[in-house]
Amino acid sequence: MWVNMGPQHPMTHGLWNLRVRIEGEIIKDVDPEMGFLHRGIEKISEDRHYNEIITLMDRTCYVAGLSWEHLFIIAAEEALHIVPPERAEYIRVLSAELQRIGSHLMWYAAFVQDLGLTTPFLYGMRDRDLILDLFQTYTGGRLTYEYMRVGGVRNDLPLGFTARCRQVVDWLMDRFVEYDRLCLSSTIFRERCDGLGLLSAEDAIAYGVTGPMLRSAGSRRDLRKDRPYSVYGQLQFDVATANTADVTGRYLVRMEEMRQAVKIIRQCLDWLDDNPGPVMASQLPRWLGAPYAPVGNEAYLLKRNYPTGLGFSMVEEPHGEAGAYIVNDGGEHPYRVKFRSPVLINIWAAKRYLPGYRVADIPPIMGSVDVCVGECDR
Amino acid sequence: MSSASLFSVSDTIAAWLLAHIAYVFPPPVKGWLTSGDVVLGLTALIFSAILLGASMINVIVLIWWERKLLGRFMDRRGAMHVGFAGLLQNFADGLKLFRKDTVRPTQADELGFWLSPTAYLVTSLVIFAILPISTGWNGGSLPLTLLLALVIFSFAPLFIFLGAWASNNKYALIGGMRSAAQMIAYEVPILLAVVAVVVLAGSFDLTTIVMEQRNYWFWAPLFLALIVFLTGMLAEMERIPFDLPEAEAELVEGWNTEYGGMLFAFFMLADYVRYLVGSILVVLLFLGGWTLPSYVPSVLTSFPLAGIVWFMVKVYLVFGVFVWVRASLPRMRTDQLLRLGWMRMVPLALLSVILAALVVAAHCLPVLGCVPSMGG
Amino acid sequence: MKRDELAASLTARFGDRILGVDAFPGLLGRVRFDSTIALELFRAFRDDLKFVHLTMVGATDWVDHREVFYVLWSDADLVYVLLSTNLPPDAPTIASAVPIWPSANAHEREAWDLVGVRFEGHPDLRRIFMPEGYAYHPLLRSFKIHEPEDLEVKVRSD
Amino acid sequence: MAESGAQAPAPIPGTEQRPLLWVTRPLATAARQFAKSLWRPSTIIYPFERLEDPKFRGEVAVASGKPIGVGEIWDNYRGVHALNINTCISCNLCAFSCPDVCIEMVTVPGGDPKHPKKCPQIDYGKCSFCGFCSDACPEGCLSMTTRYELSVHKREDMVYSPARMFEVFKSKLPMNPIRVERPKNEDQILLDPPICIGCNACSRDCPTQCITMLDIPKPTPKPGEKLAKRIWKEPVINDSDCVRCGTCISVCPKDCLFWGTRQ
Amino acid sequence: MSGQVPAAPKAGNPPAAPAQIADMPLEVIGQPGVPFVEIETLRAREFIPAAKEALSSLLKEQAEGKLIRPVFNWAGRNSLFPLHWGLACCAIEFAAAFGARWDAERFGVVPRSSPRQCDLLIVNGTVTWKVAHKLITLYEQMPEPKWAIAMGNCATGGGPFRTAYSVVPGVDKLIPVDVYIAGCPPRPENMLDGILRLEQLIKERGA
Repeated sequence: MWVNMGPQHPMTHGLWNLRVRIEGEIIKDVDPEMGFLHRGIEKISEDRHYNEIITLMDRTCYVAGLSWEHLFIIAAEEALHIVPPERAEYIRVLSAELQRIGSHLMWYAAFVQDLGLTTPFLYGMRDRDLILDLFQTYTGGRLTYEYMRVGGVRNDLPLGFTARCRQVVDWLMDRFVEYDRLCLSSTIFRERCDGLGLLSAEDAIAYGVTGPMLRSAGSRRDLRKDRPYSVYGQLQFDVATANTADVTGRYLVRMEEMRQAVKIIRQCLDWLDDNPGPVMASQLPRWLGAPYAPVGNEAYLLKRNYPTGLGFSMVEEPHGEAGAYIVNDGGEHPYRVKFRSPVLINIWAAKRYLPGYRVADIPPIMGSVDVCVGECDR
Repeated sequence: MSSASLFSVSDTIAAWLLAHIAYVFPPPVKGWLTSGDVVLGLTALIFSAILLGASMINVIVLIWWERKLLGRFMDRRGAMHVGFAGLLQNFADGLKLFRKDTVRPTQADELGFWLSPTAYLVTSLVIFAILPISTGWNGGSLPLTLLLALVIFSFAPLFIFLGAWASNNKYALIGGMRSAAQMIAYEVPILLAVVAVVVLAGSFDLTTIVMEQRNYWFWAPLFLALIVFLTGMLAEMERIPFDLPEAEAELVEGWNTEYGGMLFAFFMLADYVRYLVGSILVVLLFLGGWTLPSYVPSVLTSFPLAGIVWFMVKVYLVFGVFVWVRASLPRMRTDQLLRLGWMRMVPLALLSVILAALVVAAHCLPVLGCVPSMGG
Repeated sequence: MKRDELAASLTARFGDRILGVDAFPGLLGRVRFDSTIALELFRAFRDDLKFVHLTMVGATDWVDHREVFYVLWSDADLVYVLLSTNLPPDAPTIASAVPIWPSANAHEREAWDLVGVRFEGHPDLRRIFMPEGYAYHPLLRSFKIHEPEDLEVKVRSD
Repeated sequence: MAESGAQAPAPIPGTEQRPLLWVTRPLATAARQFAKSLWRPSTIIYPFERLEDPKFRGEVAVASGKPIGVGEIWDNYRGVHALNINTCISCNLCAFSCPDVCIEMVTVPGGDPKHPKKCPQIDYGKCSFCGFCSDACPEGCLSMTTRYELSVHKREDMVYSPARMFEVFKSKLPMNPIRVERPKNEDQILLDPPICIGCNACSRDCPTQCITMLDIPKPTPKPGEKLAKRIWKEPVINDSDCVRCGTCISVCPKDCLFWGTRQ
Repeated sequence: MSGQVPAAPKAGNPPAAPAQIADMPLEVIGQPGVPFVEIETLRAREFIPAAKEALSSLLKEQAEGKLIRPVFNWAGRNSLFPLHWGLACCAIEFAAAFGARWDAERFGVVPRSSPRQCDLLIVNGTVTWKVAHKLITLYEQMPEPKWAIAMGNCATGGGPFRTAYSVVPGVDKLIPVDVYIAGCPPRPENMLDGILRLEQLIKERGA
């Protein structure tokens, strides 16, 4: 019997449909159906100036907007041959790591609610609001930031931000203990999660699964270590791994990643305190868009030499490895923008890790994938 | 303890009413109207009305209590803007649901779709007729009140399954099947735990069971039975660690997926009626009912209706425990739930029966001083 | 591994079917190859060069051809490499990489859906984002999105 | 078990907590939170309390009374625009910079009849609150305030006319204190002298009046050579006043003005 | 109480009374000479729809009164159950509004998962053409009285994506919308403000 779970289903946390073939309670086959939120972001990007695409990046992954801005910015700077100042890089890494905590808190809230435990949803959202407050302080937005620009970031951190940020992450460190008490210390939680959704490292690599799902299988693959982009090479942190390859393992990896993110954030804050400087590269062409108005017409296009280039970047996003590929054929707009969404592949690999379990196991297993449909469908 | 009882109050009201009504009628009718049978009939009616009204109000306050408590567990406030502290929120919900359109899916079975919510609510409400609230404040005093209450309590899966099947929805059907399986499985540990109480009290009559607790409440010797009974009640009431039939994450709303409007309100009300009944049973069986320990100063027990007040306080606190559990535990899976029921709860319940027997035996040993009233 | 070594080993094996190994910022290189040797090349990359991870499959619509590119990751060398091949625009067909890397499945469905590249041997080549039966491949350059003015709902306060 | 179960669940490294007596620890955690939030949960009673209120200004008392949170978050929030009509120079830069094409320049009273004054009108049904327009505004007259309540019954009410945004400006809401400084090394507007016909269009339409038409010497025609039919004037652009709005480029009939860097 | 429950006319009998009543305008029913239901023609199977019709028309008559209507209006506007459905970015702020800091449950707003139990559809995100008919189905599954809120710019007018090939430029092309909330995404306070505005609307216009 094929059962449709979605697109309006509390389990999906967004718009996608999981078609499940069940025999009794046992799952025999699954067929994820995506595309309900396909907004044509790659197509719209071909009609926009580079900095204007950033507004789309926030909405591509709405729980990790700054991570996706970072991804796009790295690729765009490569394609346009622009080097940002180092302080901007540090601010970007700080933002990306704060965003990682925010995204994982959102995941925690949604995942535990799937198990029927409603309290941590409230705790997770409450503590995520503190992160969003920090973002609002320096970017001006709660969920859609439009903060990074090609060649730097929009503005420097406001005064007193670093102290406040330290206060918040200290407070969050205590909350992580509380989360573990609510979940890991609960026999029912462990019975629901242990040994579910097993996906070995070999299978994960073959099926393209990345991020916490891969690391929970014992793999130490983390692009921040393996291929240090931005200033991650200068920061000290560990790769969070687990060796159970199941739902509990993914929970542990994400919790440990949040603690490591706090570690990175503290280092970034120390560096930022000591090293003032510019946050925007000089000599930027005005046709990039904001903060300049991209005033262009035919005359402007004809009398100007544009650089051409290809940009490619991979970023360890909270959900997995996200990629961007930009073709700059010498124009105001990119010729082609292609994104790799980790969530699309992670969901699609459900064909591998879902069959054999029961219907009641679908919410915890799919919850541990951390689905963000916006970036999956783009 | 007040000497008034619910029956005497309704009897007084009925007699007063009939006397005034009969005043305008000629003597033969007047005589018939004031005869004992008519008064008794009207008494029964008034009695039921009072009971129904009181229990409904309690149920609605119970919903409010849960929302507020749950809010505090979750670091938020819960309903607070409708009425004082949100007290009127649930009345608004009920009125709105009453006003709302009720849609029956075209494929649904008509009779079952309409019948099951009503029957579910009615059977749940019937239990109130035999539950003693305080001395004399119960409807019927039968020798087997406890068994009768539990029997009526276990009608529920029938109607839930009927409603789930009738609404012709995959999610609802799975929810209904889970509900039936779970309720039937947890009857056994509940009844065994009750057996322990009965062994200790020596009676199936709830009033007697409460009166037997005047020396000490039964939760102390029967702690195991209390745990088993609470767990079993959680499963019977389908509350959170065991709310598989309504598991939101996999079955949209469980067996009431297709129900809206007044029928949904019936289901909700009946659920909370069952929560109330479950809490009352816990209080009656293990927490001494309306009695208070003897060291409590008599000021606290001598005001009018003190029994009912203390009883309700206990009931709401017990329900608070249920809410606490809901706020801190995730949901189980069907197989784990059944395994917990059969492999953990049944042995524990058997153990508690043995414990109860030992306690009774200890009372009867001459060395320790036999207490005949313990029913051994 | 260096780009020269890669180029040498590939040329030794595939001859002139390897059209070139270019530099690419941040990557090991960009291998341009003839689409006829796709499967053998993929197999060589996975088995011999240990590029176990297929990261991205995409396609670009150029004026006179359609380019399909693959991004691979090597766990041993910690590098990315980009393979790219050109297909004729009227019948863009290439062998599917699913037998080599199962993760190509979703990527190739996406490339078929958006750019209209047909992958032969794909087990389940359906549209993934657009509804089944949609007539266009939206990321082709010939497909124009609406101008904002087309949709303008003229509303005006006061 | 799943067929993919290549690894059995191994004991997890000892960072985490093991279950203790079934469920006692989560129960205790919830009870602790209950005790903490009994008096004052971290809820903000929204219509009566607001995060931007002075009482929350210094610190937001979220998380059960423990004062933590972000203080002056509100000044930087990007909400409804405020427009100072008086200083607006109708340069169109906000409309150019809008990625969502939600700004339309509409005529407002106050301009001279030949050159009507145009100010931005924003449709909040399309605006994505990115702040690019206020970044681009050269005069600082368009900025974003902290007002966020924007729910309406009718779609038409979402369009904010210049007058309405001027009212927002007059209400003295906090506006974004963090402004992006104008770039110092921007492109300049250059002139292709042989093409110019001296038509005065650029100087006439320049919103900042920074273009002056200067006379140039009329060359003496060589015998047989025909002089171009033109006015013998050339625009000279005052760079310090120029806001780089490109109006001159777009009105130039001969495309003789272009962006570039002066050597 | 629409045509979901049609009373099948029996063969040989005149058309059953409930069907007639359903066709009559509401003002006619209940006037002298027009019976509610012709009891004689009722069979057991037809009783429930007929009783429902009679009850509902009675209720509507009563609701015209000065006393009942404000009460139901008060109840209706103070207990709005939105559908638990997340589309895109605004769904995150929708969830945040139910979080601890804003706690939309204070107003009696409790999200339900089944459209049968909802009376408010909050379209919180971009609606694509692929999901449009599902949105309409969900809206139609909700029983009357019902309202819809377009939350955020994508639902209001397509937002930044309205030029794309797959996006519905404004959800009011599919379903009637009562309140629009601007923002990209709107803050949780803004969403609560929208709900309060809807309550105001119900108070003014009636349920």
